Amino acid sequence: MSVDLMIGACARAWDGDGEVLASGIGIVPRLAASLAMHRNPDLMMTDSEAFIVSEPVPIGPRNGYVPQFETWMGFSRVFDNVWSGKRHALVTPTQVDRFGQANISAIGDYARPKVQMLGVRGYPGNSISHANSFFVPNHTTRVFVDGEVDMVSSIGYNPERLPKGYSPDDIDIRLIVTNLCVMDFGGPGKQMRLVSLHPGVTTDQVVENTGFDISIPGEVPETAAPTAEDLELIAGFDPHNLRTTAVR
Amino acid sequence: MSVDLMIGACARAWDGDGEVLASGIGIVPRLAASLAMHRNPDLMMTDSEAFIVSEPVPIGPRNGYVPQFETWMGFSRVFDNVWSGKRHALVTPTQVDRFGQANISAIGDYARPKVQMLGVRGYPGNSISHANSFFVPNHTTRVFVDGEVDMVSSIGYNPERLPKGYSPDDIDIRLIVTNLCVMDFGGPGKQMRLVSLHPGVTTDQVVENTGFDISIPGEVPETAAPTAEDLELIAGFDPHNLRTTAVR
Amino acid sequence: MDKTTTASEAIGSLEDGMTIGIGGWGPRRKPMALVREILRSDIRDLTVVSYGGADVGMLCASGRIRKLVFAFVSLDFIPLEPYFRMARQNADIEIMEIDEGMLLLGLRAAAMRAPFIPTAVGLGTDVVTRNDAIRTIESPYGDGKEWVAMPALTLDVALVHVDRADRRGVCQIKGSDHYMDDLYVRAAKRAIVSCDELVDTSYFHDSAEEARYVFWERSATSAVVHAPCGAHPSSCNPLYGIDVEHFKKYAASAKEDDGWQAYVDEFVTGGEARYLDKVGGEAHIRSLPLPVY
Amino acid sequence: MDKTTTASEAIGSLEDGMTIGIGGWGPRRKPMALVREILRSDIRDLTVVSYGGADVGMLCASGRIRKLVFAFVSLDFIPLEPYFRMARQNADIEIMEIDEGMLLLGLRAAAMRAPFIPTAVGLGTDVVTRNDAIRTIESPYGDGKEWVAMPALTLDVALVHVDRADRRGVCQIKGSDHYMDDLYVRAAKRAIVSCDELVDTSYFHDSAEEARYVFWERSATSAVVHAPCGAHPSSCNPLYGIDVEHFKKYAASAKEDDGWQAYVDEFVTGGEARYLDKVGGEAHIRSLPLPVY
Repeated sequence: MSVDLMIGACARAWDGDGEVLASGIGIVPRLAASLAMHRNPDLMMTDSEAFIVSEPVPIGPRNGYVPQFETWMGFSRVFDNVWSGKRHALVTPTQVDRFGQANISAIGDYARPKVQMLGVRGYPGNSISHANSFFVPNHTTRVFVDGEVDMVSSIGYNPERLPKGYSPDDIDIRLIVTNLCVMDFGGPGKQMRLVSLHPGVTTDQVVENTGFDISIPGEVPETAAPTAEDLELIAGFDPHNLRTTAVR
Repeated sequence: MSVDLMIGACARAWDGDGEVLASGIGIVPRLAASLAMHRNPDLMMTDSEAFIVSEPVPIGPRNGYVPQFETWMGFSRVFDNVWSGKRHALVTPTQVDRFGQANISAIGDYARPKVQMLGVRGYPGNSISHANSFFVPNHTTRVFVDGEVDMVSSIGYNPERLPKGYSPDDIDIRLIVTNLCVMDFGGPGKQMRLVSLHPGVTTDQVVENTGFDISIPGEVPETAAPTAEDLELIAGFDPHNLRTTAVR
Repeated sequence: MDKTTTASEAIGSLEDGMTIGIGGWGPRRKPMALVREILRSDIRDLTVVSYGGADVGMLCASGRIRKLVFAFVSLDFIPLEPYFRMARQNADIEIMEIDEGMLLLGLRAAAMRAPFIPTAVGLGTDVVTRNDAIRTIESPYGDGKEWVAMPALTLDVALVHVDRADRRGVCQIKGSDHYMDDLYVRAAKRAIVSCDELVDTSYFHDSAEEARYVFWERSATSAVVHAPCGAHPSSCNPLYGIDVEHFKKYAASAKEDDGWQAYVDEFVTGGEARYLDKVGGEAHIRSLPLPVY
Repeated sequence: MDKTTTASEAIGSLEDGMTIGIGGWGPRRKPMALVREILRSDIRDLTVVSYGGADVGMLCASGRIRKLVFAFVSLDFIPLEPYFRMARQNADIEIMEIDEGMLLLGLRAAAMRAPFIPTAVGLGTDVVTRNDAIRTIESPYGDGKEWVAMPALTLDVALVHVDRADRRGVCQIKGSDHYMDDLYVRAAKRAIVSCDELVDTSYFHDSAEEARYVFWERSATSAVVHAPCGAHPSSCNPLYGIDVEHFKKYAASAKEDDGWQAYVDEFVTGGEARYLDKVGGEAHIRSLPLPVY
């Protein structure tokens, strides 16, 4: 699937977000955030290190480009932003279940994992505090698992895990963009729902590669292709063409 | 009473303190802290604004003197130091009772004070966190009151107010230097105790001007006079001679 | 997003009964232009949270405060704030008197969306016994101690004054201390910021050092009011110092019959341009020497 | 007070079973010279608190860790830390896996001498269900919600690496981020600081700006170890970047039989001077380009 199509689809995660920090973790999410910020300059981005910048920083070697610093935001201050709710992160989990619960910690038995990954990172705090979207470059039943993910790193819409005093509306999982389609949680009772199919992809392909039932509307549109302007912008944000190697 | 004698006596509050922030609030306490830091350069002082300095800053107009900044410590960071316990403050409360409880908040009925003063400031946190000493420029029964102070701004050795899980040894009120004498809490059961009398002052004078019983040892020495070196140092820390007007 | 607005529009958005946090410290970098705008409005019944100076005094004098959350109110070189003192001694206001560090914790709790922060601060003092609203708790980890549960001080609105800001709400404080202003802003649902200088965003691009003096992200700024000398008579280090003479005049007014009304007539009525004129003009204010502590 | 000492003396003061916090973040400004000194010692059964990188990996590889408190362990450009991964997959270590912000709160609670800080973070996730040691509580202010009581992470010792320090423990970090190093230092009973440069106190007097990059008062520093390039192979921005080649070699060693022993023999054994020589010398390290993120 064209990486630019996915970047364009991911960028729409921030549509209507107003003034929040757009955090895109990884090459595709970051390029998507850059595109979104170009469309909505109220969005905020960082230099992926310690400063909020006034315009997206192109990825890869800078070749003389100087980031337009406007606000220091080292890691100790990141959480002030996270907990304020004024952030929307697009992340790439290893597993996602029907509740939107995600896992980047460990696969298999938690006491003795088959595969130890990064650890939960900021997923618990992100998911209880602000909007989150997921980018899944390999839409398979190994990612979209039956049952629960092996280690619930971020809260989703699982009623059995809903904390006391919370309603499902307090959780805000926005968009899931994969190499096959775009989904959200607009199905009945926050069920995962097919929003659009990438060009050439069928509903059956999505169903086969998803480990649980999703809501499928009668009419599923095709994911909009990026415009010529989008393509030019994406190329500008990725002058070294790193995105082509980012997705298998 | 000679202000320099009181400064010299106050300075000894920090004897043996090692490496703590010496906070002297007011002219006499600050000059005392300066003298103490000269003797023990492990002590720390601030510029009374937002920086820790490597040597005491003379009081009053600077006339070209530049404070030797070494560490930023704005108010938001002050409390990190306070709560670490590595501080010893010398303050000037309006009332002190036999438990060492002090008041700078209000005199009279708390709901409708006869005299509203500053408010408790940092007294509650100081007194539960680190060593504290008092400077009392006017030793009278209006300061050293019978019963409890009108508004207990700092914790003392009052057993009825001792928090659950605390022992009196968790509270550390060191020295009280007045215009008449030096006292501490070395009497039986943390009773206030006369340590030394300033030249020309009698025990009776102290007793008459104190609203409660204090412990009086058989032999009460005279408060040591500042040495010639002390006097020179004090004069250096107070180039504009502000201390002479600081004490009535 | 252009967040610039006028002081009167910004203050016009406040409502009776709101909880307002006021940045600065004593007579230092107080958002006095915004406070004066409150005096010119008919807003009342405020709960005010402040490391207090003349901001609190003036709001007391004009009867706007229902409840004050404070650790001190002082003008530093005039230790006792005269109008605050009067309000307390006349029992005109409710109070929640707490330790300076507890106030920080209350703001920090609100900023991090926590209901309270446990602390030893306040134990054994009248801060606990005089404040029914402050509870003590035990730790779930069983240390056998009691702890003060300092409640979150969630603000409807924060008012702060900064050296400079751009139209999008990037705010810079170059003085030696930003006090707890970042916590006020983060603890608030809305933050109204007055600034001495309104600058282009490119101001902050000169070097990464400039961005170090920006203490919150612009999404936390709701409105920007360009108010040159807007901290006067408090200081705005390094731009100008405290106006000692003005504070003396202000304090003296409290000793006169109808002294407050006379102060209002002379300085508050008629808007901020008249105020700056009455107190000697911007050039005069910018020449006020920085305080030495 | 002259706090300078050698790495071996400083690490010699550690005891089996201690709780050790390690500053830095992933492959950034880690006190690796101090970590290598632990590898050269016989200390074991450590509880390690870290935003983990190769510090955690090496301590796992050499069997020093009984329990790890972490949110992630990663080398960034090599996302999965090989020896940490091995230790987990072999169930060699106990863990307390928490959110990055919870780790900050645990350090902050310890720094402010609070037993815990309540937070919503962790609710609904396995961070709560998998950690018996983390309790949920209700607020005494009755908001009808449950809250995670993140316990204080009180450290016996903190290990951090800074750009420069004086002999009295005034420590400066000029890089774009000091991470949580100040919280590690404040959360610890003792803080051992390694520094790239040992400077005279007068270094900090050049301007007040220099003191802005000092993040804790010297009383919080217990020992100063002069360790040029002591963060290698992690970065010490702005002095030097990550040693990508070295990390690749380190990560590759995990795929070999006895790869860890070979790494130890080549780089750890024989002291730090030999180490610097083996990895190309100080001049080479200082020429490593700063990472671009």
